[in-house]
Amino acid sequence: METVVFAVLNGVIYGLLLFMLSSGLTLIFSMMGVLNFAHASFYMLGAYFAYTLMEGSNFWIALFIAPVLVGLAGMVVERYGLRKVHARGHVAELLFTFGLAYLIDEVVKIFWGRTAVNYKVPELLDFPLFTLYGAQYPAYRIFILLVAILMLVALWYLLRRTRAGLIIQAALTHPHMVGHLGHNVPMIFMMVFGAGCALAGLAGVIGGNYFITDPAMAVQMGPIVFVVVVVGGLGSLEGAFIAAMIIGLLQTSAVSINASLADIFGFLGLAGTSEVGGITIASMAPMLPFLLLVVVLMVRPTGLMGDREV
Amino acid sequence: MTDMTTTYVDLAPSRAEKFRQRVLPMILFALALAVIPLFGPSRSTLTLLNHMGINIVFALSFNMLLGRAGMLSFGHAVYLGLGGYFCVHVMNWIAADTGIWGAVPIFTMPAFGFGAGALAGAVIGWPSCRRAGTPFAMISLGVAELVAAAGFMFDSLFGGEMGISADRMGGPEFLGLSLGPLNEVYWYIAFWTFVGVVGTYAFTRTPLGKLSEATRDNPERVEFVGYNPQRVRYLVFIFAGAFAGMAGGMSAVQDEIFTPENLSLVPSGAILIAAYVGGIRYFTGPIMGAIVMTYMGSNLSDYTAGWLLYLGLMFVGVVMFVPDGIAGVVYGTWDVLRSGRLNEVAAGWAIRLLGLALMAVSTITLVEVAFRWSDGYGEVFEPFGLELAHGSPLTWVVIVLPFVIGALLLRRVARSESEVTS
Amino acid sequence: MLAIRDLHAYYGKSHVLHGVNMEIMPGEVIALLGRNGVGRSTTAKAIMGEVSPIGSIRFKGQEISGLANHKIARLGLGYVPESRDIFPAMTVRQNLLLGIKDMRRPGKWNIQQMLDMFPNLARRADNPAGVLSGGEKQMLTMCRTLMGDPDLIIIDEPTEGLAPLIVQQVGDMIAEIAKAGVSILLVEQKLSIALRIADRVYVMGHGEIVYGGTPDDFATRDDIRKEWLEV
Amino acid sequence: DTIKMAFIDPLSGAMASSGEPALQSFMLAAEHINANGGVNGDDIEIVGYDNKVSPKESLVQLQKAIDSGARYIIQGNGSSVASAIIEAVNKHNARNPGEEVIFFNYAAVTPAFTNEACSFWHFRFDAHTDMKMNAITDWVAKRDDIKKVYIIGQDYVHGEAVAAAAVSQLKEKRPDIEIVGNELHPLAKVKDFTPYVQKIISSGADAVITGNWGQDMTLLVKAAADAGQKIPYLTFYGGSNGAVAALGEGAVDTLYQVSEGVTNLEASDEQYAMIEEYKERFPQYDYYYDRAFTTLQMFDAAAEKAGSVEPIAVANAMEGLEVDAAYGPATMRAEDHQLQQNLFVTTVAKDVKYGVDNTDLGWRLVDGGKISAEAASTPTTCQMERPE
Amino acid sequence: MSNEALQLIDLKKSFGPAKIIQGVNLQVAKGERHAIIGPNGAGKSTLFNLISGRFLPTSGEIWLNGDKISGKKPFEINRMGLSRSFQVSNIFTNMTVRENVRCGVLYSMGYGYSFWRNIGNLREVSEKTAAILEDVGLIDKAHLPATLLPYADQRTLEIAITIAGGAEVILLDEPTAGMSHSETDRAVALIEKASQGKTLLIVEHDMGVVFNLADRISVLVYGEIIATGTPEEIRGDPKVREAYLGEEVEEGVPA
Ligand SMILES: Nc1ncnc2c1ncn2[C@@H]1O[C@H](COP(=O)(O)OP(=O)(O)OP(=O)(O)O)[C@@H](O)[C@H]1O
Ligand SMILES: Nc1ncnc2c1ncn2[C@@H]1O[C@H](COP(=O)(O)OP(=O)(O)OP(=O)(O)O)[C@@H](O)[C@H]1O
Ligand SMILES: CC(C)C[C@H](N)C(=O)O
Ligand SMILES: [Mg+2]
Ligand SMILES: [Mg+2]
Repeated sequence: METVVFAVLNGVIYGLLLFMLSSGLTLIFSMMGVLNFAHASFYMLGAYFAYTLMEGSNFWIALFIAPVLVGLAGMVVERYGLRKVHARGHVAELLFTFGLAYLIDEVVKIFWGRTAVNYKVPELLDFPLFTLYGAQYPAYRIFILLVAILMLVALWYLLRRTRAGLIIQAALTHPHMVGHLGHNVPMIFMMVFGAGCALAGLAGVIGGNYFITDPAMAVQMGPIVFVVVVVGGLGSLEGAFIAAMIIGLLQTSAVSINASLADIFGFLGLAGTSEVGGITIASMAPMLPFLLLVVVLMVRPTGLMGDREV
Repeated sequence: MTDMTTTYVDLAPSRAEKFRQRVLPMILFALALAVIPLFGPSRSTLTLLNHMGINIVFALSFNMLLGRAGMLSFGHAVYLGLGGYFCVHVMNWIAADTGIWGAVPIFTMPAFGFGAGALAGAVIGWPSCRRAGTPFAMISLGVAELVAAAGFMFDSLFGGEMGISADRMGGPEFLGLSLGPLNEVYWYIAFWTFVGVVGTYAFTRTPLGKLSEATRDNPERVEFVGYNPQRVRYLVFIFAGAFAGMAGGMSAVQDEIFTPENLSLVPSGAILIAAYVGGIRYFTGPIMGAIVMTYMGSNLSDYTAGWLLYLGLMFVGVVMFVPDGIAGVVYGTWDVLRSGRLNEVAAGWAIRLLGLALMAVSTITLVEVAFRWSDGYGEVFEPFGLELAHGSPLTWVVIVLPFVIGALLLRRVARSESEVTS
Repeated sequence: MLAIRDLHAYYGKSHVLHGVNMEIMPGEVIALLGRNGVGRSTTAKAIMGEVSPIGSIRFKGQEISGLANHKIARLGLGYVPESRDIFPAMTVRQNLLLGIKDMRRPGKWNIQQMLDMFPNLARRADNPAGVLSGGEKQMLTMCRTLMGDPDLIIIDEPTEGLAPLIVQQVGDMIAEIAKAGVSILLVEQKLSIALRIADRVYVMGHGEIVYGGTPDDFATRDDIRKEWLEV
Repeated sequence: DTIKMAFIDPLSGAMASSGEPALQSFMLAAEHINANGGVNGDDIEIVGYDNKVSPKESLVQLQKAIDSGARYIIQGNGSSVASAIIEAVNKHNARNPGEEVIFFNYAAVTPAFTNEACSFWHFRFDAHTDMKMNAITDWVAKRDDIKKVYIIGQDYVHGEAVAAAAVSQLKEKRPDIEIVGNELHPLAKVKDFTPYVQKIISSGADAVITGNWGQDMTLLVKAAADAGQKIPYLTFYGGSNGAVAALGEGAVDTLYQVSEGVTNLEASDEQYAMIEEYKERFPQYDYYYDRAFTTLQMFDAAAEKAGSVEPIAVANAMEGLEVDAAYGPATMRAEDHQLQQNLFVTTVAKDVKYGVDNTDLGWRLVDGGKISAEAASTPTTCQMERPE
Repeated sequence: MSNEALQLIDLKKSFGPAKIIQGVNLQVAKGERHAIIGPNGAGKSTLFNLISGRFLPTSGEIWLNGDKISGKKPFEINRMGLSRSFQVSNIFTNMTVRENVRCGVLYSMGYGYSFWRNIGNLREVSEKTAAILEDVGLIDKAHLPATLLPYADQRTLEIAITIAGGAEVILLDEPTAGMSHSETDRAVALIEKASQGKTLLIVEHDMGVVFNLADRISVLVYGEIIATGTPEEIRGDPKVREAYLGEEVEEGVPA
């Protein structure tokens, strides 16, 4: 029982963080068709900016300023980089962001060193909220939960309920027509990219101290964010949310399971002493999301909730 | 008088032309490979050359996918890795002298890698080649992560963190090569690099090779001339896997170890960069890319801590401004030289070169100063006796001024050129 | 209002417009005629910045060639493309909403007026635009363009592929718009409509204007019709 | 002349916090030796090569190091890497007679390297897993309140060796103890240990044994602290950068480590001066790798004894050599090239001379925590092949 | 029965709720040149897409030379002897003209997915390719990349690829769209020659071409064939005049 409760609690928190990270990518990917490989790098920037801002001010200021800074960085990247390669198609865009990820990694190392920085949870939130089955539950995780839900609602509102959201959506399929109606499409794209990056930055501010802020954080989160977005389905915020949750729960609960493959498939004659039988579910946790990705793409190329092929 | 037996216009290039365009470069390439040892390369040079050979074959196999068939793979290292792993196992069987293995020369490893890579391509390609475009790219990414993760789980196959090592000095000698010292390994690598280059080139000349290009350009139309584009992609994928596996076999002998990281996204990304920087639209592009990137990857780090940053900058620069890569520049220059238009463009080129050089000066200064500042050891960047501390105004002059001038020069050339063409 | 001088345009290497000259006065309705593929749509696209124009295009005295398409639109040029490009997933009302350039400065048309003018649309106001019939889509595109308060509308083949009855309706609507003082450049093939509402007629052939005159004059020019319009 | 020594370890990425302080320790040690006249008059130069804890990358770096003239290789972070280097060095020396290189292993503790897989070219300056585990299990054996033990480690040779040693030694010394968990997690990839800690909590363990190091150590105790867990963590590398800071006061009497010495042990004034100099030079880290200093001290002594800095001569001279290290005598056993030295079980306490991680908490010897070199020693199965 | 090259039986196609093809029945005899005309959006291209396997019919059957082809993949249908062109040029843009045509030739000459032969040594393939280029008049431009061709030549290349495989049944979708008078005449001559002894199904808006070329004409309006007959019959059919040709008659009479 307690295993289940903890697995769910942790899975949900991890899932929400994944969602925060991937919502920005969903936004960019679905609005502009750009597969932003550097997305996790903007997540990293968020964490580092917050760390630096916290030295001079406090967490709450960083929580607002850092994502804005990351968003501005994203806008600059769009304006002077992406826009130039846009005409040459999605592969060029993708490669551009691929290279950008390398660059951001290196620049981060210059400014903040090659090892982890001590970016800490704010003291105000650094207390155990309640105790469950003998383990304390830190308040910060509930804070993550709240921010993520807030973000989901705000994004959903922005996309579905405002005219700006309508323009963005129309611009994806009919960029020229939207331009002829007098809307500045390049500008919109720049804003969308900036907003997406800012969301990644926000996830960085919040995730950086929950996990660890080091130059490897981008590389480690990068692929999994793609999994979330693609599995969820292109352009589908709901899909990204569901996929993030599934992956969060899947990975966390896999770690909590003590069984090995032999225990599960034992009746098929798989011996615990064989190598395959000896593999534990817990050790399979890192590969589960990718298994999910491959299976989903093969069965449903539109993703769980998407309406377009990736 | 015209030859009456020819009832059609022979469009194929003449014999002489064929020789000049196809055979001659291969002969020159073989010659170059054969001549290099005469310079008495040091051990480090030999290591570098061997890695270049491996990466040339690897990059060419990658480009069978991206450049030729338009399939962007983020997991091509999987096939090099699986081919290489298989060869490492074979080398250990040879060393153990079990069954017939004792009679197999280590020299033949790339052939085994070729087979293993093809098999891996056939198995993994079956599901993944059913999709093209971005779904294919994403699947390849997922597969790479999956295989790499599996690499850490199945110790008896992949050796876990430690990987699996082998000794290249087992089995019967072939062509008198013990493969112990590096200069003997060089001959081995040179031989197989040549085989790889000829093989991948020959592939482009086959009906399937041509069809893969057609499928890249217009998969839909291919269906209406009788081909199944999925089938075309799948077959190309198997061949790309096979040649990657061959590179794996070369690497197994050179490095004598394979670890699960060999299967991961990192080497896959590196070869993508190498091929792209070299120029994916040209057959020789990946070769140039592999040579340049291998050199930079292994030697640049000796000169500067910022080598990764330089690589990143170079890649982004190529993506943004030189989409045809190094090969594009080389061929473009060559065309101009040959057609004797050098004097027309010389001025523009000179200005452009100057602009680029100025921008490079300022970028290098910035990076070097930044890295020294970041190290915190108080070291100062001192090019040509100039003292450029991060705090000194001179430093910032050297960073800002050339950049601005260079950018202005480049813009001017770009503008005047676009006027000429319109 | 609009003055085009020596306009050229290319698709890649193929040269489509070979020096187009034309003028539109305020309040005028101009019909641009010509056979399939002579470059009428391309002219419209060049004006709107969809294909890059070479030459001079002045709108209200300002040079607009080379401007970004939203800037051209904001100067008061409306465009109804051949492909119509409604936003199918959005409702009719949302489509109209997107026609407004600046929410803070509403133009002389509002959504209610539009719906009043076209009961067909009013009935479908909250349906996704994708389910509309061809004629309704055409009306919607024109209304959407009007929401942006343009001074000149370029309409490309509004009646293409429409049933005769609807062709009639669309014709009436264009006449209505013209009455409200908006200039119109109508790219048409159907002579009946063009001649009914146009103040002046241009005929295009092989990327050039080969004739310009009033409908009455045009009616007398059998030679032009034979050479440039009939198949 | 300079004697080039190649230091091949992670200098970037998750495990750099382990590699960097070690490099700094070796550099400081080399500086001191050079300042005292060098090794037979030659200066030592330490050159760092970043291997990202990857065996394959290490071999590439090794090749580069050898090509650039290094005849001494230093490595420690990761037994998987060490194993690859041992093999590569063996091969290199066999293929290139006259250009032999020697491998100084300062931290890779898998027992095999000085047992079945021992090599003449390899010297280990850290006590190996079985030796360290002996110290830990002795301590556990004395604590009757410990009934359930959880073993967690990194999924590679080292983690496996730690688990195996813990299981077999506990069975021998305290058959009544139940091992309630024996888990391996991926090396340097886990970002959040919360699920693992929760598993430990629900297993009802009274103590945890772990061989984790680097980021894996820090994050593990961080997660334990977040969950409010307060049971002894018996570690090899509780001294990893940041671990004490993560636990804060909670580290007192919960975090234990076994090592060849800690800064708060009784020592000479020169040693205290060295500790302070280190902190001043590298404020980001604490003096931790005492064996780095021992390694170079021993090299210096061996070179002097051999009258040469040639690898084979130095290696021969090093066999059986004894030096006075900071925390007691250290002898290089000739049969297996395993350094024999005192071990200390320490825990975190408040009132100490040197705090770590910029806190006032530091490492203090537990009662009866000193294990003499003889007691720590284990027999070897090494059959060493020596060059003639 | 086997005299029918192509037979459509109650063919229907819907996209979601939109019924685009609503029960088309059509027989095209071997060797016949059959034209399909109709207003924009009537479903002509859709019909071609159904026949050539690009779309799956919602219901109904398609038979080619006595074999059922509905439900088969485009490449299977092509191998059974049916080839089509596209309304929008659909060529291999990065390859040369010669390579384009060669792609059309290869499969039919038995070099499917061959990867053990040097394409340059396939003499028959080169001959056939050259012959086709000669026929369509692109031989001088054989070594140009296809993108660099002028528009009309691209349309010609489109036809060349279509006929290259030697299919017995050829579908051409508005082959002369966008061509000038003289270009159109050349194209018509080419089509005439290429369809010699073959079955041709053609969609055209240019009535000159249609009446010139076709043995029989079908008129498609809103997804239904409202009339089929010889050019004379069609010209005289009041229904057709009303639905399609009508405007032409009206044309020239100012309102
Ligand atoms: N995107 C394009 N790429 C290449 N050529 C094009 C493109 N669009 C149009 N063309 C060609 O340019 C020429 C002019 O096209 P345009 O669309 O302006 O003709 P139009 O007079 O409007 O005829 P239509 O009745 O077809 O609308 C035609 O030959 C057409 O085929
Ligand atoms: N994939 C699709 N999804 C939805 N509707 C479609 C699709 N393809 C075609 N249609 C619709 O089917 C109708 C018929 O299109 P089709 O292209 O067959 O017309 P056509 O007769 O060839 O016209 P044209 O003479 O203009 O080429 C059009 O209304 C079109 O919008
Ligand atoms: C750096 C060390 C902690 C390495 C570890 N002891 C190992 O053997 O792998
Ligand atoms: Mg048009
Ligand atoms: Mg059509």
